[in-house]
Amino acid sequence: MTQVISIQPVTRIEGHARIDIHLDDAGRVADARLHIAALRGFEQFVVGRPAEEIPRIVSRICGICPWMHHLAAAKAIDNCFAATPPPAGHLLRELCQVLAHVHDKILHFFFLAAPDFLLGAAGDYAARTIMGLARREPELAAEVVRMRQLGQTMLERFAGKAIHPVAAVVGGFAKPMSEAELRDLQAGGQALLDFACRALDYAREKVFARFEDDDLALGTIATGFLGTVDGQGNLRFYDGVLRLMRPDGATSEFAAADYARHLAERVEPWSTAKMVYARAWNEGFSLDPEAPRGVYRVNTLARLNVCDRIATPRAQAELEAFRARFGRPAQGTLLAHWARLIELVYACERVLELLADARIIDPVVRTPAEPRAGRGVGHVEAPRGTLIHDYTTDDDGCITRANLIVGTTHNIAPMNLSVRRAAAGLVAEGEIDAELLNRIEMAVRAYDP
Amino acid sequence: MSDQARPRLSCEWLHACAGCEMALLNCGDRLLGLLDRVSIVHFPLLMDHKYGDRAGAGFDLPRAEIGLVSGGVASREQLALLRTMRESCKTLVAFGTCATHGGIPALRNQWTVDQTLRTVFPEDEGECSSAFDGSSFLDRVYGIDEQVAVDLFLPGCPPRPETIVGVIEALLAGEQPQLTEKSVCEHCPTIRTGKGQRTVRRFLANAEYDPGEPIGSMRCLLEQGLLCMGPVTVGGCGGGETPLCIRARVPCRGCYGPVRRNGNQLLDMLNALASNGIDHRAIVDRRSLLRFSGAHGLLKPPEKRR
Amino acid sequence: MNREPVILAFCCNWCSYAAADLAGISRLQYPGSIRIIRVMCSGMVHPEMVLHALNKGADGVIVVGCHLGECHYIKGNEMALARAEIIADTLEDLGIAAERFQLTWVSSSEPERLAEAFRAMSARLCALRAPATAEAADAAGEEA
Amino acid sequence: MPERTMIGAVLVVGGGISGMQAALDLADSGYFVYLVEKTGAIGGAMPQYNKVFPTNDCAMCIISPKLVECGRHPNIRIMTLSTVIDITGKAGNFTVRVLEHPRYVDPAKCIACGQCSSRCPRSVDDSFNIFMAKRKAIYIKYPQAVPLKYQIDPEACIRLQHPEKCGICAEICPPGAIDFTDLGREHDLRVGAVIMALGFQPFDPGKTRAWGYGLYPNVVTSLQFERFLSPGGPTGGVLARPSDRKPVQRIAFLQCVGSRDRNRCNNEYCSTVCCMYAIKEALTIKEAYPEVEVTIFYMDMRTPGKEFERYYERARTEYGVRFVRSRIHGVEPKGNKGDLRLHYINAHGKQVEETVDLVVLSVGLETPDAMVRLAEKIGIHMTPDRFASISAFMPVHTSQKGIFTCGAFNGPRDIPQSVIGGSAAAASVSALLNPVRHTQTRTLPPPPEQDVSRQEPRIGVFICHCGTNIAGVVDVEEVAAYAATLPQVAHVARNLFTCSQDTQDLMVQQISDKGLNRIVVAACTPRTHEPLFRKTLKSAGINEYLIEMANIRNQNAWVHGQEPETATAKAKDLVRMAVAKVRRQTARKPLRIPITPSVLVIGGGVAGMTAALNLAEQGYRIHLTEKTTQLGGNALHLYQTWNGEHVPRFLKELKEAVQQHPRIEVSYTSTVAAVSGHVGNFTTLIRTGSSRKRTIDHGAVIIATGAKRYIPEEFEYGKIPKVVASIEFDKLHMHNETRVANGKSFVFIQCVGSRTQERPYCSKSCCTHSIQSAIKLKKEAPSRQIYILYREIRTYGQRERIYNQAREMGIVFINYEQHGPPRIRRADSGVLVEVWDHVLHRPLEIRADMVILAAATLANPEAVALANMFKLPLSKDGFFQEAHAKLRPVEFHVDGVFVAGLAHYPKPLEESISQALAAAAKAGRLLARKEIALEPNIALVDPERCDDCALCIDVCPYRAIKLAEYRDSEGTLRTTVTVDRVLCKGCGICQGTCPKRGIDVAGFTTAQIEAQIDAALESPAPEGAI
Repeated sequence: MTQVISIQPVTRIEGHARIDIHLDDAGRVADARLHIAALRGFEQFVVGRPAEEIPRIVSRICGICPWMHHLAAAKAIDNCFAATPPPAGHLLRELCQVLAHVHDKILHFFFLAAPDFLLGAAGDYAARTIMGLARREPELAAEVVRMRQLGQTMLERFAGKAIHPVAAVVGGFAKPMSEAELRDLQAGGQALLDFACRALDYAREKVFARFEDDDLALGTIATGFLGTVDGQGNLRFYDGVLRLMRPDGATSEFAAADYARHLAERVEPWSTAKMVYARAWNEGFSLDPEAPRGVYRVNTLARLNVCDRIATPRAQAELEAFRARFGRPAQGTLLAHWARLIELVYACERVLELLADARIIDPVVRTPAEPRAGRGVGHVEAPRGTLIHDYTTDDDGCITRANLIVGTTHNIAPMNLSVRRAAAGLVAEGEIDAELLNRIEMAVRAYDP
Repeated sequence: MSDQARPRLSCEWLHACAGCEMALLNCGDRLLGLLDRVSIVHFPLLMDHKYGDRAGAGFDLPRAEIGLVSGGVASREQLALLRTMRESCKTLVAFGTCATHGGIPALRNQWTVDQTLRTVFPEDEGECSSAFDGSSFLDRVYGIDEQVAVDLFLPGCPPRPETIVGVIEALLAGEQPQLTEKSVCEHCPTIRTGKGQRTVRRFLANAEYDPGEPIGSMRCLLEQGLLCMGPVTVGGCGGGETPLCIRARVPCRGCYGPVRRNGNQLLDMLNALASNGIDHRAIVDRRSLLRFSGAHGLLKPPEKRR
Repeated sequence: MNREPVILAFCCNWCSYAAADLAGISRLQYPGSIRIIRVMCSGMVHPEMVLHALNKGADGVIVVGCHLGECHYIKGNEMALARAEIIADTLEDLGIAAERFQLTWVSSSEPERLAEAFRAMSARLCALRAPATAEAADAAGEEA
Repeated sequence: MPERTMIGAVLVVGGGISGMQAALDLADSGYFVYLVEKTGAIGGAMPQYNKVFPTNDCAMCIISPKLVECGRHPNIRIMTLSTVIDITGKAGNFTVRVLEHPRYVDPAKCIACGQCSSRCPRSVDDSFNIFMAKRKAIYIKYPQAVPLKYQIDPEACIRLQHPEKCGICAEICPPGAIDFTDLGREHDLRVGAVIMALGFQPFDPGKTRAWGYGLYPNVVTSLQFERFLSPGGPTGGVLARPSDRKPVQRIAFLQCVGSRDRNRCNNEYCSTVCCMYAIKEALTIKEAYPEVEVTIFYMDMRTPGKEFERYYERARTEYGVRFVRSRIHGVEPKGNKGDLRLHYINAHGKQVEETVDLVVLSVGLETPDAMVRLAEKIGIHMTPDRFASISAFMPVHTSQKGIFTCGAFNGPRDIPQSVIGGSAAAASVSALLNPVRHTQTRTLPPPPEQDVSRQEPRIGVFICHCGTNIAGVVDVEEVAAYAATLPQVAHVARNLFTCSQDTQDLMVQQISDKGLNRIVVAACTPRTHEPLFRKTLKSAGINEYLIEMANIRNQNAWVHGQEPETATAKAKDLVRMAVAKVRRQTARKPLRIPITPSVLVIGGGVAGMTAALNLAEQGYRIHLTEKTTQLGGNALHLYQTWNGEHVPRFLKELKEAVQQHPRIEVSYTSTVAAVSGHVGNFTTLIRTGSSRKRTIDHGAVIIATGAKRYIPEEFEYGKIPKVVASIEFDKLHMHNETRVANGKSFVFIQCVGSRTQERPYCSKSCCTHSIQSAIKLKKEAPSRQIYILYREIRTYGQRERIYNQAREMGIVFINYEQHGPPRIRRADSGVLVEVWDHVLHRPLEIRADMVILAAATLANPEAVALANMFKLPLSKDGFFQEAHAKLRPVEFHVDGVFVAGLAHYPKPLEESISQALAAAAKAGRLLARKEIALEPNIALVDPERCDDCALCIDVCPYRAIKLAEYRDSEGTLRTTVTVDRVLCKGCGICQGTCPKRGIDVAGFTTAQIEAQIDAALESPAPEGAI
């Protein structure tokens, strides 16, 4: 008979998850699984709602990245109603999105992940927290907290709500940006960029420089990747084409609207969450740790792997350094943290870039829309990966069908592999302690589910 | 002050989205100050305190003076977790609108669990078959006060960061936190005349206002014919300033729940419209007026006529 | 339990309450489980009161005002009429049989009309039996 | 008369409803009143009645508040057991000698505990119950008597007859109020005017043996029958044969007993009220005992009053009361079981015999000899019918200046006419004594009000038996016991009649004794009685709004009479609900605002002009609007009154008086365009001519917009020139136009357009009018053939005299009720009228030179617009609907608005004039108050909850809710919802709208309504079979 060891809840991640480690009689890892069990039912209860209300409803899928769902939905509904937002509408939406990325990345790296590296994976769990960090490095903690707050406040001051936003509307944006707001945001954006660079330097020195091989090996697997790029292959968060990269680096591109031809969803009998795999590879789907099939990853590392370059100087420089050391694609699971901070720099640079675009203060921010029957797919790159919203409306412009693929859904398959891999690598003769279990969780945290 | 000496704070999330927790983290310096005065003993988002090894069967949670619970109750596991929180916490705070009124997830209450499962995991897609067995879910999404005694209701989706810290600080000081009982309109600066449009239109085009002018010069959105839930929604989102959605020039959708805690946003709003001769039948999808307060039996699957 | 359905009647001071008085003077008979609550105008009755009554176990609620155009307060009964629609809508949403609520007009000189409305509603509710709502019961059942 | 010698006090002789009304109007208008009543208590005849027509109200219940009002009014001194011996002096300054007979009970001491009566050994027949019950020698007239003081009947009292005997009462009387040595005393009262409301007595059929009254026990008078039906009567409201107490199967009402009769008595006149009260009594029986056969034998069914015809219809069609047109000349016993036999001639001329168990004699009204003597003594002329002789133009003025009359003393009339007369007399007095208004009156400062806001509620519950009205069905003891168990109930009491004077005093006592600060009265309906109890609370020194009534009579005992248990259970619920509500009742202060001392009179007809002139003489500014270019209205078409007075002359004088009066402004071709404001402060927009507009501020308004005449569509009217309407005929007649002059044969057709399906009412004056014209024609040329084709001849009251005169002159009356209306054909030289002769029982063809149609009087179509502007109800027939058909005949539920004349209902000139004076009395009474207290039951904003969402603003029908701007502490401009206390009418539409209970109508707050709901649903529903 096999013994099952559970880690519940998986902590310092967004959401509820459980890890079950199955040991055989010899105490070897027979299997390890990540369970994410929550029936939210958004696909159900958006049905019948007026489509223009959807962006304000689906934001509640995630309180950490509500902007991503807000925008993906807004874009999808634009398409349902065939409403084309004016330039300022798009610029304002993207501005909000990249600002949202900023707070998210700070949160994830410093609040959730960093304690493992800076305070040590071992030792008293109570100390291995942002609070512990605050006691160890008060100034750093204080700055981290303030900068995160700054990003959020900038959003709130301009767009009303930072958490569960309301400002993106079908056809564009609810309000234009005033000169005063522009100046205010530019100042804040600069401060954020400065911090982002400092943060990356700090992490490179205090964390990444200390990555040992076993760190890099933790939960590392060989998979494909999915992300968004523009026509020139530049990294994009707000729009662009989806680029799917095979484990060997070969890539193919497709429009988000065609996602169903390239990706497929399925549910494993033992699992309560959908999984997505690359239908385009025509190899089916398998979680066999030795020979996984159809498995790809999304999220920071994936994006940096699939993009050819980043269109902002600082981030581009960091990307080059990163590639020089880890190659492309880089498979190390924990490298996601590094990639995350590079994206943080990109996000801050992009904020300033957008604010520098004269069109952003154009008072025309919204194209009035007419309800109609239609289908619309909207996608954005969320901190947690590629986010796809797919809606169908009836003649009254009310939702008849919805399909949502969130970042974490893409990653559930690879996360299971990583957990299995990590557990197998760490557990010997059933000897299990808190540090070991935490290390297994670290493999999950890297994905920022 | 040593961790042991500090009052203990325990945070748990149920059928939630982490937005409330984000709001807490958005408190900046006041958060730092708070962290010096309490000792957090349980907080899945931020620290590695586990439930204990008997997965699902039972939970062992540390005792705490203050417990924050966000999210409604939708599964048996969440229910058990909630009860354990209740037992282990001296003062239990319903944290956010999901906890107080079910929040957006309670929209699910318009359907049965089976209907929802069938939609989310369609049978027709051959490869899709859920490992869910419906029995692990409650028949509907409940506000936590429907299941355990709640000491304080802190609504909001999410609650305003300053308010959250304020409430915790007040509780630490042994005071009764002061939360507004007035509606969103209380601090809405828009111009109201008491005479408005005779119908409500969908929000497909922006409200009328002069972007150059301050919000105080904009006509009340309801009077502009936009369905604004302000009058029937408890205020606080703007913290004494302009309500947040109004800042974005969009109508309130009621995310703080009813202005009277056991009120009915749908009924009150329709009544307000009907009384003012506004054609309430013009509202598409009436029941989404309860989109934030569908717990407490207000949203139900459509009844078969007797 | 074999009992007459409990009906709360909101009667406006000027027409229906006067009619109820006249019903007495004329010795008209109607079911003894009617409880009249005097209001100044049918337009004074907040829909919430109707719901409250049904939630508290009333089998039915009837709001009685002056005939349209005869409101002592010009348009109070039109208000009541507009609200009656939304009350019906809401009852449906709450899964409460629409028959449990009724709005009707009675002038101060129509006691028979009032008594008949009472009798008719009582009979209608007998057909329904079960109390209007069992919210508390639901929740309790869930806990058990 | 020089003003300094005028006296601002008035003597009212007669404490019946008419005298009471006069006294109340005068006392409130600034005059001190001596109300002299010959019996031991005021109330007159009304307290003896069971119900009143056509409203079927319980008589005691509607009169009780007036009794109490008189009893407690600081400016009314009631002098009972008193009679006027002599009146000297002249208008403005009379000296009246009043003899007060001994009561032998000191009113100051008597607490009406009733022990004396219970112990008194001597029983005598009770005149209040018309000798069908006993009372003691020491007694009160009736349970609700005012003043409620015992009196000794000297003829019956053993002690007073035999000084050494008995005297138990004196021994046991707790306060020692009995005084056998009491002597009558005389008072000399100095007053400026006198009102004679001497009333009537029922005809005593015992004078003749014709109907077997006094011979056969089962022959009773209608008044006795009232007592039988009355819950407080000898049988407790149960109908049984006097002879054997067996249930009654068949009842016969004989009409016109002591009326329209010159053989058995000398009462030529019609007593006016008998037809209606007979129908009322018949209805009452049918409601209680549907199986009983009721037949009314009548000569003409005289139901000319407002809503009377419908009442008659209902009795006939809905209740199956049988009406037989035939005069019964005798009643004989049948067998020895007490059954009675009647003979009569039916519609087909056949002799018919019928057997019944009970005969009710509908006895008429007559003036008591003593009153006639008094009238003669003080020089009031009387008519041959022994009623005060009055001019139709001055219907309350006697031949003696300064002495006025009203009520049945002016001729037989019903309650509304008596009430109107009382007010009319008051108006005339007010006009006469205006210079000395407020000189004799005193205003009692209300007792200081204690603040109960911070007191724990201590609720007193007073449960009324209402005689047997409630206690007969509801187990009041059980209810009382239950009430005592309710939280915060500190005191529970039961009363036979909670509204009676003594109970009021008792309540005041107990409120202070038990320290009560909230009151629940479980009795009848707040709509009629709450004002009374508020006054009581006031005089007890607690705020008048801390009361709630539980309606356990109208809405419980009376509607669940068949189910005592259910009614008792429901009574408990109603009391519990009231307690729950009163607990949340808060003290309120009426808003006092000055009254604009002027009146708008709409309509320049006789009613309008009369009211205007009287009010002007009362010292108020009047604005009179007339739609046409001249004053006069419908009276312009009238030639003479029923007793032959010349209308055009009177009209001319009236118009001049109005036009010349300095305080009256007349605007012609004017109509009301818009109205705003409220009692005491109306603002009305008048449109004059086509264009010009002006606004008028006034404290009250009198609506006298008159009526229209019906333009016949039947009887070839308009096709045959010789067929004319009566109004047109009068004109032709006046100018002796050839058609009239040469006419040899005239046919009058009655009820043209009246009493039809579409207009089921009687136009009231047509019968009299046609008969007058007929008489005039006949007088001019006795050879003329004159026919009057009618359905009923309704020459009510003393008009009967001209009916008799006409018949004696040979005018032919043909009743077409049975065989349908006559048919009209054009003939070579005239008109052929075909009708069925009801006497000869064959068709009859009359060749007429002229046919005169008595066309109906129609409501003025313009009334609708006016009614909407002032928010007044209209009757089904389009006439203005007064507040209460009996006791508030010129008022509306809307304060400050009054109605008079044809706008109210068709009526002859003198009734229009009386009603106009009555309306003037009410307006004057209102303006005399100088300031008005507005109901404080208005919407109040709760700043704790209201957040200015403004949803309540647009819903307010009175624009009373506004957004006011203010600067808050930080100086930023904010808005807040405010309610205009004057504009708000307390409808609560805002309350029904507010999503957060931010606005509530005081006295009906959401919290209170919620409390009532909760209380109502607290207990399981009463068990009851389905």
